[in-house]
Amino acid sequence: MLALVLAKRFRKGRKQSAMLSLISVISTASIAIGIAALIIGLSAMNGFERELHNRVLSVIPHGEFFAANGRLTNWRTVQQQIDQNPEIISSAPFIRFTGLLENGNKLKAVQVQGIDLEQEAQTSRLPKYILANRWQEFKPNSKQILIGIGLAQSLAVKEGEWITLMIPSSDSAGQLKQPRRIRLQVVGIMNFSGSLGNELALLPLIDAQKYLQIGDSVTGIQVNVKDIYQANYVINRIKLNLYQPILTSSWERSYGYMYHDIQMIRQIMYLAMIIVISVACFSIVSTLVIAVKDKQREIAILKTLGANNRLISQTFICYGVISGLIGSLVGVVLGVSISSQLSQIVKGVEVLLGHSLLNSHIYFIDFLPSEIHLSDVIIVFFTSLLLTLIASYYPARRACNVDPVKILNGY
Amino acid sequence: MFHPLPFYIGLRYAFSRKADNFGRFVSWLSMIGIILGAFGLIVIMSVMNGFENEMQRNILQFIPQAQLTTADHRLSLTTYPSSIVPANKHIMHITPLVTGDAIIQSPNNLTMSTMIGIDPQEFDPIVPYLYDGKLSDLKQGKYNIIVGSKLAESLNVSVGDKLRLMVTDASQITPIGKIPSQRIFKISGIFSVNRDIDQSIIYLNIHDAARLLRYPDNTITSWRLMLDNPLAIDNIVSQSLPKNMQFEDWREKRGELFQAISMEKNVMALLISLIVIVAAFNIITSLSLLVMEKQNEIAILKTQGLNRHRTMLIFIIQGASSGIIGSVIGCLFGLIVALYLAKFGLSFAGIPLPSDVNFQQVLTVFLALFLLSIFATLYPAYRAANIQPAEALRYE
Amino acid sequence: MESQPLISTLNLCKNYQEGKVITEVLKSITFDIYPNTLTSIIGSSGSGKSTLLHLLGGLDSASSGDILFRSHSINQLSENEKAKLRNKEIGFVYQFHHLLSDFSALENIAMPLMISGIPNQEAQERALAMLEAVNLLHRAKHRPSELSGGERQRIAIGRALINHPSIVMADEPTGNLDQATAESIFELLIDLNQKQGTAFLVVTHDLQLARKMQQQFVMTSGSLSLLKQQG
Amino acid sequence: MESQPLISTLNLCKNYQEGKVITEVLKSITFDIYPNTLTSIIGSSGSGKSTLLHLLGGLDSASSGDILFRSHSINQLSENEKAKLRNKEIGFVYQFHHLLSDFSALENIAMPLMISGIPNQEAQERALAMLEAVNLLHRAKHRPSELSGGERQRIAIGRALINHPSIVMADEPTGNLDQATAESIFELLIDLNQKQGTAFLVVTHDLQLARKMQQQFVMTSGSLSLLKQQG
Amino acid sequence: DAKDLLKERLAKVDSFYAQFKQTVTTADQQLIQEGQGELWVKRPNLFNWQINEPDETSIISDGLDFWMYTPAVEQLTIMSFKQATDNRLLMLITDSNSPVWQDYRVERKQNQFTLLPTDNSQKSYMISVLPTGMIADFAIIEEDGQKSVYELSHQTLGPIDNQRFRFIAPPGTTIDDQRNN
Repeated sequence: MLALVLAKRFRKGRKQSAMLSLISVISTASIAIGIAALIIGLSAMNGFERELHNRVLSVIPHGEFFAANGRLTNWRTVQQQIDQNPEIISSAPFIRFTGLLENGNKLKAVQVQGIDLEQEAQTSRLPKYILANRWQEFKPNSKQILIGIGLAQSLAVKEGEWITLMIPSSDSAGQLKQPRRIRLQVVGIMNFSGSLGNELALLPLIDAQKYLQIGDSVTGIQVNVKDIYQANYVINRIKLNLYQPILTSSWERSYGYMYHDIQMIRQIMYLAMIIVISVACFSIVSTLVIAVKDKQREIAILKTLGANNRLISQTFICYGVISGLIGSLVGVVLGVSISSQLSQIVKGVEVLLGHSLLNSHIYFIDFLPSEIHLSDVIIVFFTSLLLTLIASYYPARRACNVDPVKILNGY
Repeated sequence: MFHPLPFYIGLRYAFSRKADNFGRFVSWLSMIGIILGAFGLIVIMSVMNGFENEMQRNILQFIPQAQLTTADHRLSLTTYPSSIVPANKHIMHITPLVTGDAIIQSPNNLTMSTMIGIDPQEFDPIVPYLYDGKLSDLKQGKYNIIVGSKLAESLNVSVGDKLRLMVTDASQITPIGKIPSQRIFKISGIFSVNRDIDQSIIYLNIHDAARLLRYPDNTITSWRLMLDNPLAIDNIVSQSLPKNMQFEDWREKRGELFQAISMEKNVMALLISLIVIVAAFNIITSLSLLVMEKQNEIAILKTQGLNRHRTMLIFIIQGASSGIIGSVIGCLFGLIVALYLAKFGLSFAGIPLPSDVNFQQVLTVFLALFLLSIFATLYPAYRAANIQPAEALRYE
Repeated sequence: MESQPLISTLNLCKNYQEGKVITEVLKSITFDIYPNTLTSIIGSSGSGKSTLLHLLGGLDSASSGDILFRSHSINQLSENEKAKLRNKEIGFVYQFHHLLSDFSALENIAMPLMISGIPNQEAQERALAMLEAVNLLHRAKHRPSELSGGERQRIAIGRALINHPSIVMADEPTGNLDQATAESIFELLIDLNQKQGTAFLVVTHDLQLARKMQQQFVMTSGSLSLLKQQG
Repeated sequence: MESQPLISTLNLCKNYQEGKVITEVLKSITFDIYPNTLTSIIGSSGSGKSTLLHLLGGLDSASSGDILFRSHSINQLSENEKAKLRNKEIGFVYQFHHLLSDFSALENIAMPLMISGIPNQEAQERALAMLEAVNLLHRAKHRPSELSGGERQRIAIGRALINHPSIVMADEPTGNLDQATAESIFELLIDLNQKQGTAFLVVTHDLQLARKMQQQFVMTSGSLSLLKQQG
Repeated sequence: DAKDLLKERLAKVDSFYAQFKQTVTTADQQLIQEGQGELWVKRPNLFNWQINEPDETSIISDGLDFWMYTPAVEQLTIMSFKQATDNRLLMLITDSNSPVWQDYRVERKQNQFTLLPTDNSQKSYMISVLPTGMIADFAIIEEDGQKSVYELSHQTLGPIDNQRFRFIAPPGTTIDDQRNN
């Protein structure tokens, strides 16, 4: 296509004024920056969403049913009713109470959970996060406890050591009884590398029932649903047709804010970067206008040779689109390569700064995840090309009304 | 030798109507970029300040901000009177404090919190947040206690109920095992600030606390310093102290949270500054375009004896004008929105956005943008100064 | 000579409006050019001869009067039709060579063919043939900056003729050349006129060159008068 | 005439390098111009007369040879000193008016004064006086685009003379003008030469204009020769 | 064997009084607590500990419950003996036929007897009893190696009035009854 040949030859012509070559480098660079930043930002957000899914939603239950007074006695019938609903993938009884873990003079208040071992193994990915896969040794009636790595660090306790669990004596008469103290062995340590799991302590369900002396009752039933983003809706619907009054909660209430934060940041990032890219694409305009002025004589000559306006405007649109293309390609390559190594790069930065950027006590993960979605890359790439096309339209029109007469006899 | 001529010519070029509309559009665009960048930076910074200050008001105000104590956290009032505290204009109050972690047990629940042993006559920030009982109820020997509403809720107790406080740090090894120092306390009041504070601290009489912690007589944990700006803790903590004394500050327990906020602030600022940088690039390209178009007029001026230095000045002024105006409008607009947020507040996607304008920050943003717009004009202005008149005029 | 003129003008006028002052550049010019004839127009610079040339080539539009190309008026032609006319029927040669500095000699000559949509392969072959015609085959790959003044002018002429135009407009073709090279350029024009039958309209202030043409006109401040009409 | 020449050149040469081709524009030119005299150089376009003018004005640097202004060589002058020389001593008038399109006629004339640091107030007054001298007082506020060719050339001349330069270099001052306006411009030059004693060096291809000058030279392809020396 | 000899010696003394000096060290011999006070023991299950150092506390038990009075905080805490964190040693000393004896095997070195738990998850004890049945000293060793040693002195044998093993709290003392009734 002649226009393309002309555009390519004009772009790399040696005679270009120094200013033109620098300006075209600047405008290509600014497009590249905009695109690379957007791709990196979006992949980081995708990474956070994936981690939120893997680290949080696949470990904590999507929803819970529990009795008002905190003790569900006929939980087996309730579990059956719940299982009838097709949306529910799995359900398991659980016990939750606040206890104190004591090791020497170190003390930590903690959320202790009693879990049903077989059920847990199928549904959640919990076992994956237990160091030195000690999951098989975790069995009831053997005074065992699993604790998060955050807890282990603050209590300075290592795997295999014994700690004391202090449990409130459950006394209905409102008497302040002496708290019960139980010696337990730390059979395994869980590392979710995030604030969520690291403060967790797990006991086998039967042990928890025994320590709390609550017989066969449990705190409630945990469930996982097919579509986690419909969890709230599904659970409330089940609650309606359960026979007895029962309270419910879903992950959205406790951790939903994280999901919304990610979406909000993604929106802000999109907006900021679209501005950057459009400003960058319009710097193409000034490059092109200078190029048109620089190549005035060539245009006049082509006109004398019978080139019509369509050819000339096509040539300069190609000229603009080529620089846009180069800018976008460089941006995409830069963005993709950095995003794929994002976690390592950030770790390097953390070493330099001396402290971790994402503190595991506050953020639900302590590293910067990244996941490149091809759709993001394609959308960004073609938006910038479109913007460059628009940006090239005006200079191309200006190129057409170059008046050969004025230029040619000027010599 | 500052001569208004460069301004006279530079500003005429910047705002002349005649220049072809697209050159105007492109320099408008860079101005818009700078405006958006400035606006974004200021609003984001103020909102982040707002979060930080809100955190400060909600948390740091209540927990001991800075304590002056010895290595083993015991001060005898006779040897270390309050005069030992180095004078500093940022210290609002100095009060005696007995503090320590304690296990709180109610009839059917158990939790942990930090005891704040105070002398009821002294000042304490919790007073306006007490909605049941009074600070003066904490008389010595009464063993009364004031707890947060969320704590009371989780232990499901209320005023008048009894709680057992156990301090494992002060346990005693007896022939029948290690027994933590413990005592029954009666709830005499409830305060409500927020979820965090309501569960982190409990108030009791300083002497009762000392007894529970088995302190010798006339001994406190530390002198508690209440500061006007706890965030600027460094200038307090860095003061010199007598040899065996030391400072304890809030960063030990709560530092991570503030560190996270400042990290988020930096990331946001970096993101927005990208807009500014690209806008500055745009200034370079649009000014180069103008220099290209004004080539002949520069040549003519040179034939009239305009030297390189002032030609360059003309184009610096011309190029920077859009950047500077952009920064002025952007900063102003950002300031107005930030101040509006500070006064009326606004919630974005359900999250209330506090905002606190730090004028020093606004000034730095403005100066940075100001210098950036000037810096961006240097190359094209240099090119303008170097135009060979003979070359330019020959074509015409 | 064939009966029907190639180009004829009917009291053609052209004036430039600058502020309130109107300068008349061409004053009602009427003349004919017959196919494969050699015509010359002599006039000092600024007498309007280049303007006339641009009007005939459709590069500029006349203030009044008409131009007929093979008895079709070109004023009503659309921009694209004028461009096609320039591409197929008219060749231009200027005092300054006006070659495309980014392209090699061969590519410069082939450009009009490529513009008219002829595939590269065929365009290259015909361009090589033309290069031989102007005996510059050995300079095919060179860029204009590496050629001498004379060589560049030859390439320009080759380019003008490549599409077998019916007429070539030459504006001071030998203006920048020394006597000898000017002479050889003239030889080339005569030779190509005979071989391809292309008419030439040469505008110059070089009296010697003008006198060699069959039909000679003179242009003095905007009006044209016949000097010599040969056969 | 005073004894000491205003400007004199000693075998001045200038050549341009384009690719491998070197074109010699000026070939060792030596001539003198005396204060408040009228000198003209005739030559066809491209004969190097504009290049000579730019060299004399210090706008370009010669390849070899020297230029003396009041017997001081201007080659050694720093860029700033050359600029000051142009501002105080030399005025330029071009064929194309070269007025600043963003400024009014008055401001265009006052520009050289402002450049030399004269406060606005005084500059405006002197500019108004000059506008009257070129009888265009009624056009003070107008922009160049609203003026006719002749008016613009008058403003250009006014601008060139405002700083009482000792010499004005005019390159084809009447090139774009019709006969009548050209005549009136010439009247103006003569008048200003008598009133202010400014020397004029006019470079033109217009024989009539050239013949009216006291000292006439002719430039043919880079070399200068004296045509007429009037008392 | 050593266990019977120990039981037999302990059974010789029906009741006695002694003063004690307590030193508690961690596994790496760091001193963490020093104390002293007096104790009265009357078989089969009465004892009264009067701790003066480090904090004045008196502990009286009838084998079923025990009363702990801490004057510093003017509180009397009542707990059931079974719930005490570590009640085995006193049971062994005060009651020869308590079932706890089965959980221990005894080694003897002259007058020093070491009681080691059979399922090694519990504490171990050391006690030196003279042939006359008088206890010279005894020690409790935790799993983490923490060792609290009680050296007795001024032992006087002889009957002790039961009144010694009853506690009357001074007026205004807060009662904290933690027994599971």
